[in-house]
Order: sequence, then structure tokens, then C-alpha cells
Amino acid sequence: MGAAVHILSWICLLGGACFLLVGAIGVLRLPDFYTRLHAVSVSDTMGAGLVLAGLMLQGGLSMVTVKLVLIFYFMIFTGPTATHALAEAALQAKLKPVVDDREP
Amino acid sequence: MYIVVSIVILIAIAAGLLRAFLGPTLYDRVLAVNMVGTLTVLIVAVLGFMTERPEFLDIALVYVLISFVSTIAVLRVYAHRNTEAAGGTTGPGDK
Amino acid sequence: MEEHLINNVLLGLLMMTGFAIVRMRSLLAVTMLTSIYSLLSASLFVVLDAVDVALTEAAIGAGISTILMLATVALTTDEEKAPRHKPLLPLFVVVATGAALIYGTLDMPHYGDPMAPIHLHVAPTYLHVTPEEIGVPNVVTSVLASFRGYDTLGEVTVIFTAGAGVLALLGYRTRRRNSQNPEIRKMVVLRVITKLFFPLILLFALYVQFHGDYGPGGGFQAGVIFATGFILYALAYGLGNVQRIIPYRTLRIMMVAGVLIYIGVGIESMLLGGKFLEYRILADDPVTGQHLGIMLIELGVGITVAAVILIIYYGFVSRQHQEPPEDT
Amino acid sequence: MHDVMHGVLGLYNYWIVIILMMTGFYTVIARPNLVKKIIGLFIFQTSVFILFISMAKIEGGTAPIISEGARIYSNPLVKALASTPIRYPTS
Repeated sequence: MGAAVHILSWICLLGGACFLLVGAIGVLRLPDFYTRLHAVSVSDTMGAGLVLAGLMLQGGLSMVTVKLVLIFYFMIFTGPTATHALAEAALQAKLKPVVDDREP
Repeated sequence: MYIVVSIVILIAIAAGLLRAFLGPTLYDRVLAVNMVGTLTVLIVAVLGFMTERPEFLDIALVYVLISFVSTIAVLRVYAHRNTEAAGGTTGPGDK
Repeated sequence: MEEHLINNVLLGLLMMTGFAIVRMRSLLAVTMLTSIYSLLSASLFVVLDAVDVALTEAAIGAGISTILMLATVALTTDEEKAPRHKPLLPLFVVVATGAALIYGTLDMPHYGDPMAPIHLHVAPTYLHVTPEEIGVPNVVTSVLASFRGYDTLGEVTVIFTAGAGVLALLGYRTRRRNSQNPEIRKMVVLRVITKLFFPLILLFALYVQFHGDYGPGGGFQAGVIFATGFILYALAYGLGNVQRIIPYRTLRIMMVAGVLIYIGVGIESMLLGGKFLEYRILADDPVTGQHLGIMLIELGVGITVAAVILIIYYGFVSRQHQEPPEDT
Repeated sequence: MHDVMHGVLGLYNYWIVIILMMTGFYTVIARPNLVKKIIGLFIFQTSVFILFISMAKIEGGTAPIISEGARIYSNPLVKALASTPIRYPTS
């Protein structure tokens, strides 16, 4: 494995970590459910995806990478499906988003 | 170096946990569970590489599937309760 | 050192979750927190090298028990009543017991100490003997299925009894029609994804079942994952459609068949001139015999577990859906 | 001072386990709601697993799945013991 792949994998891992951190801050700080949903989807897709991509580069061509690809595949389908179902359930329960009422 | 990533994941798990404690609505809590599930998958994968036994990714795979199914289950139960709370409205398909 | 840090942080988070669970009133919120608690403890098991336990905890704690607990809460009330008086006596009992236990830990060998008494006697034997006699890389599987095969037989019997008990208590109400809930019909995304995932989950269950000798996994975990696949299908398409794939009668037969396969392996080895559950006899080569025996009993465990979990799920859900139409 | 730190870190796992155990115990004896009691039992049970598995861990060891390159394995027997009762809560 070349040094270039190594560096690239670390860029991916640290980038993923940044996205995870952003998502975590968002979940804590944003004002209502719908905006928090948005924050979670950041860490669910970009964060998880980049971390897994970094690990794949570390794994090289092996069974490990195949499993990581499978995890990635499952994640990019389940994450959005769960978030979508969650948002729809919240909408049906008539959960109101926080709206800025001031006149523009 | 893996330790940096795993510390970030732990911080994110703590954030999700705090949201589950505070979460004013139940949907916030479900969201927190979903998020912690994803992060658990990631930390298991990173731990596998950290301890140099990456074959344990099987566990991460199980987590992805299970946490998806349990999120969906929660939502289905809530949906059921909501229609009940709204006066047991049953649609034409249920008659 | 790094593992120590992760271990300590995870334990701290677990403790916080535990306190929050005790304090909260809303049972649905408590169920969600229990799910998080289970996920956290499963990652702790991975840190502490117990991968088999982690796999089981993930499948059971975060999946099945959350679903069953939700089903229970849906059948009963959501809000816990406030206690009438201050729980002073329980608090005192708990603090006293805890203090005594902590005093007791002061003499324990430290965490990670390789010279602790627990590591000196039976465990090294298992680690040495397993590669030669059984030829299975996963020592936990060899201990569970071969060295302690009797215990596992007892455990399967307990699970079978649990299934029979639920069958007797909850029973099962057959449904006249395939009630297609209208709101299910709306969830297009969920249904498409379920169709995509259902076969993959079953395939993965088979992998866990037959790869249990080489990695984490085994019959029990595979059975749970198998059942989870069907539960996902039931959530997206309604219980009626699942029953067309795997009817109730088949489940009852499966539940018994798994236990019978296990006992059958034991009797077969007796017929061939060995002791009960002595797998060496099953093939010409002792190691092959062990492989065959472990594979067969794991299959039996898997079948029973999958059937019992699905029976419990059917029992709960068929009640849940039956109630509302009665008052319309 | 160093000794005290060492002792605290060496026993930290057990102490947290005991706190968790008592949390579960308190929930079982002080709360009338049955679902809450079952959740208390669940907490108690998980804490017992953590106790077992912490005792089984060996410094520098890895999971007891034989592979090349690994020398020290953690105790497999305790894991087998712990993964047996984990299956009962479903019942």
C-alpha cells in the first residue's frame, strides 16, 4: 500500500470525524425536531460514509473491504428510509416546526 | 490515530444521549436512538481496526440491520397509537 | 491504553443512561433509553473482547426486546404513576448493599491482570485443546457447543418452554381477513426498501449460522436475525402477508423440530457407541465428527430460536390489532 | 499517589458495575409499574455480564478466536457463561 493511499485514507477518516462532530453539535443546539433531523442526516450520510471509506482504503483488497462495502450499502439505504419514516410520522402527529414570526 | 476518530464518535454518542434525555417529543428520542445506532456501527468498525482484528465487522453489520428494524418498529407502534388517539379512525381498507 | 479510555467513557455513559431510565416517567421514552443502553453495552462488550456476547446483545437487546417492550407498552398504559410516598426504605437498602459490595471489590484482582485466579485453571486448557481436538477457531463456540453441550441443550429447552408458555398464555387469534392498514399502503419508501432488504437479511442470517465456527455468531444469533427479517416484513406489509410465507402451524412444528434435532444428534452418537452428545463418533475422523456435530446442533438451536421469537411476536401483534375493530 | 490512581483504575469497572446493579435493583424494589420492573431487571442483568466480562479481560489480549499473529486471548469460558444467560430475557 502506497503512502498516497494512506494519506488519502486519513483525510477521509478525519473529514468524516468533522462531519460527525458537526452533526453532534447540530443535534444538541438546533431549536426543533425537523432541524435536528437535518443535523442527524449530515452525520448519517457524509460522516458515516467518509469514515467507512477511510477504513476501506486501510483494508485494501480483501474480505474486510467487502464487508465494509456491505455496511456502507446498508447504511445509505436504511439511514434515509428511517429519517423519512420519522419525519412522516412526526408530520402526521401534527408536530409544529418552530417558525420565525417577525415581519421581514 | 484511530483514537482521534473514536473519541469524536464517543462525543457524538454523548450528544445523542443528551438529546434522548432532554428530547421534548418522543420523535426526538427516536431520532437519538437512530443516531446512536449509526455511531455504534462506526465505533465497532473503528475498534476492529484499532485492535487489528477487522474480521469483527460482522457485528457492525448486525447493528445496521437491527437498528433499522427497531426504528421502523417504533414508528409503526406510534402510528398505530396516533390513529387510536384520534378517535380510532379506521380507513375503508380496514372495514 | 486507548482501549482503557474508550472503556471508561462507555461505562460512564452507561451509568448516566441507567440513572435517566430510573428517573423518567414516560414508558415509551424509557423504552427508547433502554435501546440506547443496550447499544452502549454491546459496544462495551466489543471493547472487552467478548464479540459473541456483543452480537447476541445487539440482536436481542437492541432489536427484539425493544420491539416486544413496545408491543407491551402499546397494549397497556404509556405513563407510569407517580409513587405515593418517598422511597426511603428501598434507597437505604440499595445504598447499604452497594457499599458492602464496593467494600468487597477492594480485594479483587485488578482489571486486566493476567495472573488473576480466573485465568489460571480451566480456560488455558480450553484454549490449548480446541485447535487440536475440535479444529474450530472460535473457542467460545467450541465451549458452548462441544465441551458444554449439555448446558446448551438445557438452554434450548428453556427457550422452548418459554415459547410454549407464551403460546399457552397469549394464545393466538386467527384473523378473518388480511387487514391492509391504509397507512401501511402509504409507506411506499419503506415497502420498497423492505423488499430489497428482506432476502439480504435472511442470507446474512444463514451466514451467521454457518460461519459461527470461524467468527462471532452461531445458531442463537442467526435465529434472532432470521426472526428479525420476518418482523421487518410484517412491519411493512402487515402480519397477514407474513403468515402466508410462514404460517403459525409451521412455526409450532419448527419449534419442536429444533429441539428434536439437538436431542437426535445426542441419540445418534449413543447409537454409534459413544456417549450422549459425543460428536467424535459421528464421522470417521474425530475432528470432522466434531465439525458435523457442532453444525447440526447449532442448526437445531437456530430453528428453535427463530420459531419461538416469531411465535411471541405473532402472539403480541395479533392481540394488538384485534382490539380496535371490536369497538367500531 | 501513583498507587492510589492505579488501584482506582484497576477497580473502576467493578465500581461502575455495582452502581449499575444497584440502579437496577432500586428500580425493581421501588417502582410499582411492571414494565419498569422488567427494565430494572434488564439493567441488573447487563451489569452482571459486564462484571463477568471485565474479569475475563487480559491486558493486551484479544477475543478468543484463534488466528495467526495473536498470542494472548481473553478468557473464553467466561464469555460462554455470559452469552448463555443473555438469551433468557426474551422469555
